[in-house]
Amino acid sequence: MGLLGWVTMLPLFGAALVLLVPQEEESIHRGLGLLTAIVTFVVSLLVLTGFDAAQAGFQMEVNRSWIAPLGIRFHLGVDGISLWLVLLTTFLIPVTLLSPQAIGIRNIRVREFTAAMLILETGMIGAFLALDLFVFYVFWELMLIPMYFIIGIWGGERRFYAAIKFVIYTLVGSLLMLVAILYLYAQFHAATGGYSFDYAQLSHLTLPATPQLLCFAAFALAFAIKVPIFPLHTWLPDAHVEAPTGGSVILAGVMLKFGAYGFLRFALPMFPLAAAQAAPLIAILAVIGIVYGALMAYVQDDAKKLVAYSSVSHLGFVVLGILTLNPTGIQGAVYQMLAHGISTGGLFLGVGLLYDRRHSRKLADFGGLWAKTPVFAACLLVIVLASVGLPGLCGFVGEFLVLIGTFTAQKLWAPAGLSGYFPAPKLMAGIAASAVIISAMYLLGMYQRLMFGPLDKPENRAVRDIHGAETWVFGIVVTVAIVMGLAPQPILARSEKSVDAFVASYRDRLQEARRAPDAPAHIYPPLPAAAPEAGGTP
Amino acid sequence: MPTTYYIVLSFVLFLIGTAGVLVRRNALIALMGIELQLNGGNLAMLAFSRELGDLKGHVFAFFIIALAAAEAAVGLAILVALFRGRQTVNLDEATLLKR
Amino acid sequence: MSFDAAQLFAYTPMLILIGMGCLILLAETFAQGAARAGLAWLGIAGCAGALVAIVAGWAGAAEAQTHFQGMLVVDRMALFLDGAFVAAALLTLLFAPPYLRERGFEFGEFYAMVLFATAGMVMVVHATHLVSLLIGIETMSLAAYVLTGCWRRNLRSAEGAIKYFLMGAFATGFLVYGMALVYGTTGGELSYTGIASKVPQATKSPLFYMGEYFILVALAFKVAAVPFHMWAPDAYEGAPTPVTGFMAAGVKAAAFGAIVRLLGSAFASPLLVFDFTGWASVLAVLAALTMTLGNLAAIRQDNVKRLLAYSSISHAGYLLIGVVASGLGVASAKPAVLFYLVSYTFTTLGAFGVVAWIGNRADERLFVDDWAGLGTKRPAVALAMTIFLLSLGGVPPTGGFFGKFYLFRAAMESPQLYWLVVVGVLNSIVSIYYYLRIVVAMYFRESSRALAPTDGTSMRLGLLLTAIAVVLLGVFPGTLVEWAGSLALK
Amino acid sequence: MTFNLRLIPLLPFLGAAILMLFGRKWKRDTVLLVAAGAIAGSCLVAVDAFFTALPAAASKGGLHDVVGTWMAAGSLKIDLALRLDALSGLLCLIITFIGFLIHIYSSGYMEHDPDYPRFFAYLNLFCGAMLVLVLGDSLPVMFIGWEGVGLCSYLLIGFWYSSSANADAGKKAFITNRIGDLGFLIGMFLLYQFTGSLNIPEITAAASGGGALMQTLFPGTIFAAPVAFWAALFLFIGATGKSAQIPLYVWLPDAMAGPTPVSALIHAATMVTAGVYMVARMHALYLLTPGAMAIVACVGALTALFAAIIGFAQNDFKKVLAYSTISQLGFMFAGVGTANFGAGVFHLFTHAFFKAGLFLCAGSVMHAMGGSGDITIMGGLRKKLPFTHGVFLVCWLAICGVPFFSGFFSKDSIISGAFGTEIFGEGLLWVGKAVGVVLMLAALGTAFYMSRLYFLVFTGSETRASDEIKHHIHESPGAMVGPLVVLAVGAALGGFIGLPGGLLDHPEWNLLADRLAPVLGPEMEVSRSIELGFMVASVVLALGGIGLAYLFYGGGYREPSRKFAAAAPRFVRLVQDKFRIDELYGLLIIRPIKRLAKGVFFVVDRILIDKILVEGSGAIVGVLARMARAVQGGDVQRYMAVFAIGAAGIVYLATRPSVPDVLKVTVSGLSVDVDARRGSKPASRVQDYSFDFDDDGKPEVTGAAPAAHHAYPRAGTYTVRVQVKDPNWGTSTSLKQKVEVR
Repeated sequence: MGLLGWVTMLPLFGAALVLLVPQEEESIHRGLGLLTAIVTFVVSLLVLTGFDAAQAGFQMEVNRSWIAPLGIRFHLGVDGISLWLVLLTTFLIPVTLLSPQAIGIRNIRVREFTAAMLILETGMIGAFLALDLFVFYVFWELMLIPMYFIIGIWGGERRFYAAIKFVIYTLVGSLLMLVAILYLYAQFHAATGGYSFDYAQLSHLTLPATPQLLCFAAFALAFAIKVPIFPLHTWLPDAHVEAPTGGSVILAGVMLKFGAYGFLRFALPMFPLAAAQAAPLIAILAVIGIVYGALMAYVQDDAKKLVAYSSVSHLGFVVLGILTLNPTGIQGAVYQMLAHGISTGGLFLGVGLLYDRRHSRKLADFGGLWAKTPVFAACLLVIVLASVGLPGLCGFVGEFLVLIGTFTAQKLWAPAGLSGYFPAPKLMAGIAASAVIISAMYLLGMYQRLMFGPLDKPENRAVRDIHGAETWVFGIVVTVAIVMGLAPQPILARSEKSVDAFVASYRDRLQEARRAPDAPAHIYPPLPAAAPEAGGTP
Repeated sequence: MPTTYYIVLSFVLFLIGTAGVLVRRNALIALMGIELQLNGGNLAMLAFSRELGDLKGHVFAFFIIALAAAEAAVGLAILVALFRGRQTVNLDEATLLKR
Repeated sequence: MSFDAAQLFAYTPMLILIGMGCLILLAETFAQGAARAGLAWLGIAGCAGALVAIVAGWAGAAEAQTHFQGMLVVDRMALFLDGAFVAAALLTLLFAPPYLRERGFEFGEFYAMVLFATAGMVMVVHATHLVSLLIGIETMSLAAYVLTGCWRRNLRSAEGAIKYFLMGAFATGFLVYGMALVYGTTGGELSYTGIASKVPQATKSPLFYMGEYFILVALAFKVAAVPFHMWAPDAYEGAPTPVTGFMAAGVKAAAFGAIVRLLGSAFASPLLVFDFTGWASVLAVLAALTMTLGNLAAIRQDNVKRLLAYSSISHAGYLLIGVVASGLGVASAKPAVLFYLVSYTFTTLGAFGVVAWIGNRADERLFVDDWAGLGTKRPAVALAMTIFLLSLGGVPPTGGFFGKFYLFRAAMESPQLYWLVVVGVLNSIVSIYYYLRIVVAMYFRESSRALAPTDGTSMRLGLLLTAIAVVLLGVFPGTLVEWAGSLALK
Repeated sequence: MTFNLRLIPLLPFLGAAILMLFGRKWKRDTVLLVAAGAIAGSCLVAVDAFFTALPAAASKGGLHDVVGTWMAAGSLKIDLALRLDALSGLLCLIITFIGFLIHIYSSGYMEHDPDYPRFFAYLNLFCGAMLVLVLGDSLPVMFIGWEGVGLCSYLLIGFWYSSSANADAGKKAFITNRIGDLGFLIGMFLLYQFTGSLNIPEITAAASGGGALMQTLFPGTIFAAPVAFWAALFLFIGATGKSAQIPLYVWLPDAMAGPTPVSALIHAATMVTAGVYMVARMHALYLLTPGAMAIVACVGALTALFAAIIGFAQNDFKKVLAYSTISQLGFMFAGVGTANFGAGVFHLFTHAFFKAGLFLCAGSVMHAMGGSGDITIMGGLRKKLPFTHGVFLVCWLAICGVPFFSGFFSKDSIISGAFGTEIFGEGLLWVGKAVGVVLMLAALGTAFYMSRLYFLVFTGSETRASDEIKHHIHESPGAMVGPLVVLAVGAALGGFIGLPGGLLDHPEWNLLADRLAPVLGPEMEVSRSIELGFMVASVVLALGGIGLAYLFYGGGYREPSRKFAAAAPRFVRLVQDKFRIDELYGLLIIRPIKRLAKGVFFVVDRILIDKILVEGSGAIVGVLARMARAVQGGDVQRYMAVFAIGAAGIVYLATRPSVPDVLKVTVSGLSVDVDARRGSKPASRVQDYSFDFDDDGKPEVTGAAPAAHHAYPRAGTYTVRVQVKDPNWGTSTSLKQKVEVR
């Protein structure tokens, strides 16, 4: 199955095992789930150690026939971008499972919850690693179901609404993406005579301008909803708020990244011309999202909703960074994805812990908790500051690189004849950078209302500081946040080659597409020597 | 007489049958309408068969007759069951299942 | 012209089904009380035998062989669908006995009728002649009418049966009249190949078109395509639940088999397919209407059985996309339709199986609210139902997803159908919404009401088999695709 | 030259980490040992670096220490590197030395605080961050410290978290700082874009070359200016935030909510001077752009005067000192803004001592007064707090600029530098003089309000407080007094490191300028007459200010002060309310933002997207669904009617005449090709076509082909008529089109 196959499938096997244990044995479910997640993490570390940073392309590929008649192959591979996202996933899942608050206050059906989380993990890892569009789509949808259940079963008051909103929103995008995938498949056949869903092959297909724009729109819609880009974001506050802590952590920590990852892996490289046309619009929306999300977070009085809106803002940076289409911005975007996973994951864990203790998320119900929970307060402070983007913590690096990338976007692109590609880069960077102010306003405001001020509410007197497994959870998150802030280079170094290659090939393909925008669908650049594998069924 | 007349007649039969099924409330009469439809088909089949000098049409007509009989048998049985439950075979009263 | 009895060997499955049906009718007169349960097992044995015969005949059917002066054909498409029908019958026979016993109408005729209906379906897909088509359709339909109404004491059953019967007979009128017109305008042709050879001259007459579309309308009725669908919700709701599943799966599949074969041979001429008046355009519009209306009507439906009935209408719409694509010359459309039919058969039978399982004689529990808390009380059944619903909604990794994927993939090869695929995809989203309503009830809500399901070992077995089949079809569809595809290569 | 510079910030960081992790369970002495030990160690390393290693390396860019690559992405590469030259070394010494003193002082001041370890952890963290700020070799590394000190300031202001006011003040400080940081970031981006580096030496080198940074940015707009101007301006915005200049000064007075040692260390001696340090550090950039320099100088001067005026009417001990700090920082900016970098840094140095001393005195006084800082209830403390009084006296004289105390030298060099500067070219010549005049007024004001403070607190015969408080007044413990005395010595004698040597024909006596020369360039040459003149003038101003204050407040509130307050009550009130700038900001910026955000949240998110778009489309589907179900009425005969209508409709659709409706005409020369089509596609059904190319009723071409070709005999305009007959139904259609052949 290959190392990647194991990383992908281990959680699924673990989930099956968990489901086989009788309902009553909750500690076994927890233990088994955690064990599986940790083993998966260890295996993913093997992927990391085996990863060759000097190589730009995909590594450790697993490529087995799956549905031969349609030319569908179980094709996985890792490059410098997906590597870290997989590690983020395999890291966050055990941390979440370790957290006693993961299930939230409806602490029922531990078995199903654990299994759902593990199935979710398989879906996420698989989607990050998939190099076959069919496989990608299957894993992409596979994520949806467990998350739907996690929100719907263990969620809060309005969980039905949130769960169905989440599913419908996501499906609207992803099903149209499916249509585009099928279109590509048919066009690939028309251009080469072969049948393939393989990313490596389909990404060489250059479509004429109009279909390219339509396909890009379909892909971009799916990813924009996932990110989410303003104004497609309204599912997010609902889903995040209603989801149990574990769900929110994974939703914000990992699942939102699929939107950005999708842009980077699929939407941009496969439709270079359309992407270049649409980029100004998306970039503007991203900037609006940054400021908008931050402003919305500023006026929330529900801690979880605040954090949810902060995600809209932070993910805006990711999209903006990707659209700079220069290595600095994209590296920043990748890093921001990871950092956001850690910091927002930590924030949700923190808010979840408070909700568990107090059964309230209203900021007005808290105050002065520092006196009661000094250790937790300190941990949360680090996480909050990481989210604010304080230099030296993980949040800064990504934001900084993205902003620099944005600020200098035009200059780097001018030689390629792409001047004017990015609208008013300095203005955009400036507006985006204003989020550093607003994020401090809302996050410190939240922190203050939780931790500072008089301890005047009697319920808060009984709140207990973190202990046991909670200490580990927060200790780990805080440590990672600090280490990632001080030493980002090991991470950046491993994604560097892939990002550089991405930018170079994007430039190349864009020039080709610009040369003859209306040329019929053709293959550019030429496929590698091995001919496309034809499926059995025409 | 030209075959066309027979075809027109068969179509008229078919239409009368259709109208009967559609407008009569009594299920038995609706059943008769259906028989008329089938017979319209029969007539057309026979007319064509005769014009073409081809026997297949005649054979087909026999099949249709048999089929009509089978349908009548099943249909009447169902009607009986319906009547037992409701004491009526009026179709517009059988609206338990809707929406 | 001679009757060659050896030709009958090619139709062993059908003969086994009919023979076993007769045997059950005979045995029925002797069986009393508990022994009646054995009748179902006779039927199951018959189905198993038929399955064996189908498998045995598979290799020899690589090339199509016609028999009885072109009345019937044996080819892989037919055998493939035969397998689906027999599997549907078998599962129905697993679901039915506990259901019938609980409701007090366990008669041997029921099982015999299931087998006869199956035999009719087999005939429908083997037919290459209008006469054999008519006979097959009627055999199947008459048995289906009876099955719908067989719960005689139940008013809904009788009402469903009379509606189904009247409309079915009405459609038969159209069918027969259409056949007569085709017969006349083609100069006396009744076999598919004969009709096809006379199309250019026949199109001189508008009566030919009328005949063609009367036949299509009658078949569209059988698959419950809009606007000929109106019997379906009522009949499906009225029929005993295992029958509903059988009808939704088997009858629909058989009619689709007939449509595919008829359109693929008798009416395959480009003169009839293309252009804005060709059946490709007409069926494309029907497909869009069918999907949309079926899904829309299901959204606000609280009765699970009726909801599934509407959903089955919408699935006919998806399948029509494949039929149209096939007509437009997409080679992979036919296997896609076939695959979809198989996965749909299992899914829908499983779903109705759970509906049959959950109620009892006093309390059918047909409403969505009645399903609350099933996820806690019976996690296994709830899981199975979830799998079926996800499959119906087209969510991976289920057969329903792959079927839809395969179908849309085929349709995407024809630029004229892009719009239809988009409509289909949008419809899928709508459909997920109402399928998930049931999931919501099962898992997200709790209920203190006690659960007294019909249950029964054979039912459980049936649910297990269908659930496994649906998942396998989603995860490893390759083999079945190859089987389905092997008939398209010709 | 490399040196283990990383030890300097690392030691305090380690101290902070250890205290945070384990400090809670330790005894106070252990905590103090770790905290003070860390900073003392850091101080020793800094001393070693500055005095032993630096002289050899001073001309080669100072000491350098690369820890590793911090981040590299694309063409951007940032090393985690530190550099110690005379400028940063001086700051290091100030930070570690005063930091150490304040640690000692705090051990007494915070003695009874339950959060003792946390306090010292923060202090250590602050020192570490501040050291990173000054030592950072590149702007981003500097930015780590820059934001780090902001964070510590936030934490320490809100140290007594259970009071909302403290927490608010902390947040305000952080957010105001962040506004500045936005400017700092943009400044960095500009520099990166046009120099390709964020490394300070490289930027300095690029600035010395000038070229790239002198390109015009935003040409053709009203914003057209050289890159250097914008970069310098944005960096300066960062400085106004950190160093509490107009318009971002508002946080500093509120920051006095923190423990007094914090005010002394962070909000007087070190952090707030970071902006000045940064401008000095980037002097090469600022020298390129007189415009930006003028802005710096003007903002500095205005702040100096403005804050001094507010200082007149404040009644809180620490608030007065806070405004004084703002004012003094204004002096420093005026210094660096007039290219008199050495003087600015010199004032930074002296200010660190006397202001730290003043704050610690404030702490001591408040300690004695039971925590109250209200100067209206003080008075006559001279005798009760003799040590504190002595130290305050020295520092007071220093800040007023009384000759030979430290402030005298530094302030004087700024003022005379402002008059003597030659940096401003055409059109900006007035700046130096104007700045100088404003600064002199500010110096007068400084002398006045500081004297007011002194007289009201220490002179007079009796304390105006309640008896209970009076009873408790006592001198502070040794741990607090010791550092005070050291600071007083610094405040008194610190000025001598920057003697105006040129005036005495011994330039080498100006140790500071001598040391800083390799970094900041040679000291500014100011003509002897100007320098002497302003020295005399400033002495007069200082003494005048003191005298005026004595007149008003000597020994308590005197008649003139009451008279003045009665004469212009509204003005006094306005000054007391700090010109209501906070309220203005609230009205103009904060409240509108909040309202806007709330409004947008409801209008866009709740209503527009969720209600109208999401639920609206859901509602449409819902209505359609109801309609779809309504059709299913239960009457089987209606069903059959629908069936029949559907069947009839399909038959009609399928058999209706299929005729072309468009003619596609292609003309080439005299011949035409006509193609009859339906929509854009040819009809596939069999039709009979007759083409009449000249519309004379006699078709030229007939047949089943939908296209025909015809050649006209001569040019002209013809009408083409095509008759299409459907053999199924016998219907016919005719299409016609005009054709022009040439």
